[in-house]
Amino acid sequence: MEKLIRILTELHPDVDFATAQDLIDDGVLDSLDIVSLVSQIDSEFDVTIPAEEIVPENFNSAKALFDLITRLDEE
Amino acid sequence: MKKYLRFICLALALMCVVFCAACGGDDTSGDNEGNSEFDTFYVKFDNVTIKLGDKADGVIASLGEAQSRTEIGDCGGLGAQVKYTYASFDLYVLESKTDGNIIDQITFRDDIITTPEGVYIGMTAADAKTKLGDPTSSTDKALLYTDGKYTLKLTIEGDAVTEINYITN
Amino acid sequence: MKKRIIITVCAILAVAVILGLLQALVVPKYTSNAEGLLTGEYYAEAEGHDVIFVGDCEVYESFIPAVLWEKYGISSYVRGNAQQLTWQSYYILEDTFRYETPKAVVFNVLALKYGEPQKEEYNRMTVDGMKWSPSKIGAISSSMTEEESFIDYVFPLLRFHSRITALEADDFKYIFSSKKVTHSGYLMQKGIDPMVGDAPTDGREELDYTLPETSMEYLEKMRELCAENGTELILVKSPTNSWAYWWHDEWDEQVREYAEEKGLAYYNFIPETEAIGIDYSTDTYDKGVHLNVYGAEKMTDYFGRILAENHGLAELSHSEETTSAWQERLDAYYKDRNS
Amino acid sequence: MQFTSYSFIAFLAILFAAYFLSPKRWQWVTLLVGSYVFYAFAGLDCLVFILFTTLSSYVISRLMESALKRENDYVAANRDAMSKEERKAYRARAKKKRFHILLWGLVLNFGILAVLKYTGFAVYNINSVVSLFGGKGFSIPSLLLPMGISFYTFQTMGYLIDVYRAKVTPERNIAKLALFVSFFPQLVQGPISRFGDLGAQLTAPHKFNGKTFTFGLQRILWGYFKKLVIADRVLTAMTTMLDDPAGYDGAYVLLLIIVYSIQIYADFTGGIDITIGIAEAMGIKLTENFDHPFSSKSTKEYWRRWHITMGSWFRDYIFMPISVTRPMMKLNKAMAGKFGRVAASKTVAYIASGVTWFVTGLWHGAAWNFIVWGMLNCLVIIVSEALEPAYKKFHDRFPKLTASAVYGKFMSVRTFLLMGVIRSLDCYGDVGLTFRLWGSMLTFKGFGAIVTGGIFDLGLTAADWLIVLCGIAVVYFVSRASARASVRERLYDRPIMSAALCGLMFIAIIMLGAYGFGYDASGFIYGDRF
Repeated sequence: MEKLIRILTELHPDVDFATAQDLIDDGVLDSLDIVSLVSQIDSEFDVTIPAEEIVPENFNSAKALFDLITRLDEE
Repeated sequence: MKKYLRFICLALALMCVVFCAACGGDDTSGDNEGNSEFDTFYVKFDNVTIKLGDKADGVIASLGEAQSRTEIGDCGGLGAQVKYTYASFDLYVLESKTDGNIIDQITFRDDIITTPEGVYIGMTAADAKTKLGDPTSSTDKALLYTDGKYTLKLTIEGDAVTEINYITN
Repeated sequence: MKKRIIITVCAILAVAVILGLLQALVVPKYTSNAEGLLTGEYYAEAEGHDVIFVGDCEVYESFIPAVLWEKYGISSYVRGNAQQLTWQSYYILEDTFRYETPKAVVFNVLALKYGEPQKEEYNRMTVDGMKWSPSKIGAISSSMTEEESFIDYVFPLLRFHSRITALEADDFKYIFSSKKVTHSGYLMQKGIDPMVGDAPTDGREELDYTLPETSMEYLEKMRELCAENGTELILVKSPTNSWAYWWHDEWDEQVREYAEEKGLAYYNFIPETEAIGIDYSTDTYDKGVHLNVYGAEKMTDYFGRILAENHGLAELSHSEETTSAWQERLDAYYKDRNS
Repeated sequence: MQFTSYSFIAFLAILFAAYFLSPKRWQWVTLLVGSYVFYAFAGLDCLVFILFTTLSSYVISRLMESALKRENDYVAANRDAMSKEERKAYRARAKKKRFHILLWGLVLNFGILAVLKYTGFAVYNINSVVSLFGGKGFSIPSLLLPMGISFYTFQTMGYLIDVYRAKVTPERNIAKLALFVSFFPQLVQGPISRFGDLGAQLTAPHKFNGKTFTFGLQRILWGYFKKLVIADRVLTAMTTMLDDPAGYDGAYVLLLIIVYSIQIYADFTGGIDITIGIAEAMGIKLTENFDHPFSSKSTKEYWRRWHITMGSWFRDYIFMPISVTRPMMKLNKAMAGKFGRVAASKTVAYIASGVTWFVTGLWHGAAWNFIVWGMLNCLVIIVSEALEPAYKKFHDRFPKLTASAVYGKFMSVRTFLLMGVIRSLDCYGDVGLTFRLWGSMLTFKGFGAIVTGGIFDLGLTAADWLIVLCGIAVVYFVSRASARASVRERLYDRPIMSAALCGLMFIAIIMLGAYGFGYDASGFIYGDRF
């Protein structure tokens, strides 16, 4: 989880990702950030997030993103 | 790569089918009524180009002084037909407030003026046809070359061209 | 909820009234070119005529009903328009028969040369004045050019709305009435503008000298309409002397053939210009294209004798109020002529 | 049948009556018949293509559905017999098979669009290349372009991809799917709807509701006001300037950019208002396509407010999928080693957005100026993204200034002009010419001429300009008001005021609209290019 937070803060240093709840809806993360996030997750966690999973619910908070990564890993 | 091959040839096949359906569907090239490839409806005189349907003001200015100018108003005051008489030809212009002054008709008066293809009054009908190609339609007294909007009319008496007119249909 | 419906209905009515007012305001009043008012003026005296004239500008500039009444006691009306096309003549005639049945109808044949509508403005000037009837609907649908649509005739506001930014004083003055411009359909022209130079020997070259099918078809429909009503159709070609409206011999020939075939009288007055006494140095207001009032009086006098002698229109009896109505029209005519 | 034609108004009235009079169960059928009648007006031979798209999408969606069912049944049946890896491998294989089926649908439908819309463009380019080597090019075939093909093809392909992603259960009744594909208001210029949002609404019964019907009519009226009073009236000045770009260069280019921005805003948002109004009158909610675009402070924000449905379509179906494809991931891993994770991921994002913008430009029209338009937009977004840290430093040094309203206004005007400049590629058509004109614009040549009356001989009189300016003022005032709260909602509480305003609006359209004889029935800018 910390690794994920570290990746996120690298993208947007001024945002406290631990508590933030609606990164997408508030426009903190836009499509360019999401794409860079997905490619970093792929290289760091070796999990490819398919396009259909790129929806606001999964990216609105760090925790939701982390659950997505673990879910995709087990499936 | 192999499995994508199927898609590529399918796409090509599809393209040909759609291509014909679309082409057949709507022939927008709009070919004119006549089959003659004649399409020059203008005259060059003293290197001034006089073309049917063009604005008249510039042409009249560059043609210089006309022998006479008579203007006949349309009834209802919506416009006027103006006839400019020059040495070798008459020029008819339609004047209207809404569409401006448009060249409407050119009537040859002597054999000095010729069509761009070199047809002049007095030439034999046969020579005229060799220069202009087959007419769109013809009667015993006239040869007509038309593109649906404008017409070159050669009046024939005996086998000589006696009158030449560029007319707006 | 009911309140809301009432409000909506009132609003719709208010908008309709306002638009009706705006329509009356923006519709052209034709005070500068009177040709737009000719059709509408007929309905004020739509009864008691022996002869009805229909046709284009030549007919309402060559024949004077007042003179026809004064000299030959023939009551007539000229239902002419600027560039009235043959099918428009037919529908205006059909419209006339809904009000009265004249003994004779005179049609000026120049319009036969036009096979399709020429200008939208002419259509509007001819047809807008008609009262709403099957004849008006027929006139509109047969005259419309492609860019026009039927609804523009039903609601002229849709056609003339852009005049809102170009209104003149007359638009307000004649918002509900319209200026009277003719004497029983005759548009008086008192100007004298003699023909210049020697008389033209030929008109413009035409593409094709056969008269268009559509106009001949509607001429035939006019003949049938007159036959049904027991009215005699007389064809005339008014005198004119300009290369622009030249009456080519081929056309004259075709109309003569048609008249003989159908047993109609056809008078081409161009060759008889001297006999009528028309002199193009005094009797025209536009260099020989149309007659002015002096030319028209000679023409009407000449044609009146033909009507009386050849067409049994002599010593006609008229009702008391027709005669008194004509007395007023004669006074008005001479007052205007000599002023 | 243009939105601004009398026949469309009659068609609309009949359709509304038929829609609300038909029994609840058959309402969607009336809508389907109405849509196909509307479509037939654009030419019967176009029907072939929309029917083909509907049929192919139906077959393919059902095939994918049954493939997915087989996959889930199989996994459920042998859940315990298979290990995690085996299950994962099986799912991957099954997904690939489903992807193949999807690919059939995409190739078939995008194939038609490509052939009909881009063959001419492709042949033109081949010719120019061939003529470089002295060869004689091919004759460019004149192909029939069915109305709305770009819009209904993209909308239907979106549906197919949603079915593939199992985000949407496919429609079993082909007629209902046909309605989704051919729902007439959005055929001319969108919005591009998602099956998830629109599918159910179309076939659900809608009882006549006075409020929504009035709201719908008000929105239609508002659309016509913008379209007829502003967009079509200003069009005359635009065509004068566009007919002779050499004559109207220098400051005239700036004038054209501003006029075109106003014209396209009024024309496009007007058209969308009519479309959404029609749907709303029938109780159907379409996705909004605009959200006060000229108030956006950056290009990125602008593209979240202008033609929203197109932007989200390209983002969900092109941008995202591209960025997760294997080659992209491999590229990302390769670069991560050398340039560090952030730089690598950023390049992946930039490449993906470059491709997406290229396709967006091409979709707008089969010509180079549209492609250049797309790439320029992409360039501006990427540059402003890359300069993000620099902006942040600037903001930190002048916090008071950057927070002030004036600076906000400045940014909006800057974005408005920047977008206007790039958008002028649409109307000048030729890329080289446009760049030259942009250059001459900077010289401000002829500015004096415009101000001292030059503006009045562009085909518009002072009265016309006044009407346009008043129109813009009304639009500005209403859009500011609607930013706070729905104008129609507040008006609904004051029926007299609402009726008066609507009446006034109707009279303004009838009197001041640029329509009817003398004005050529100009279709919607987007409508022309399907």
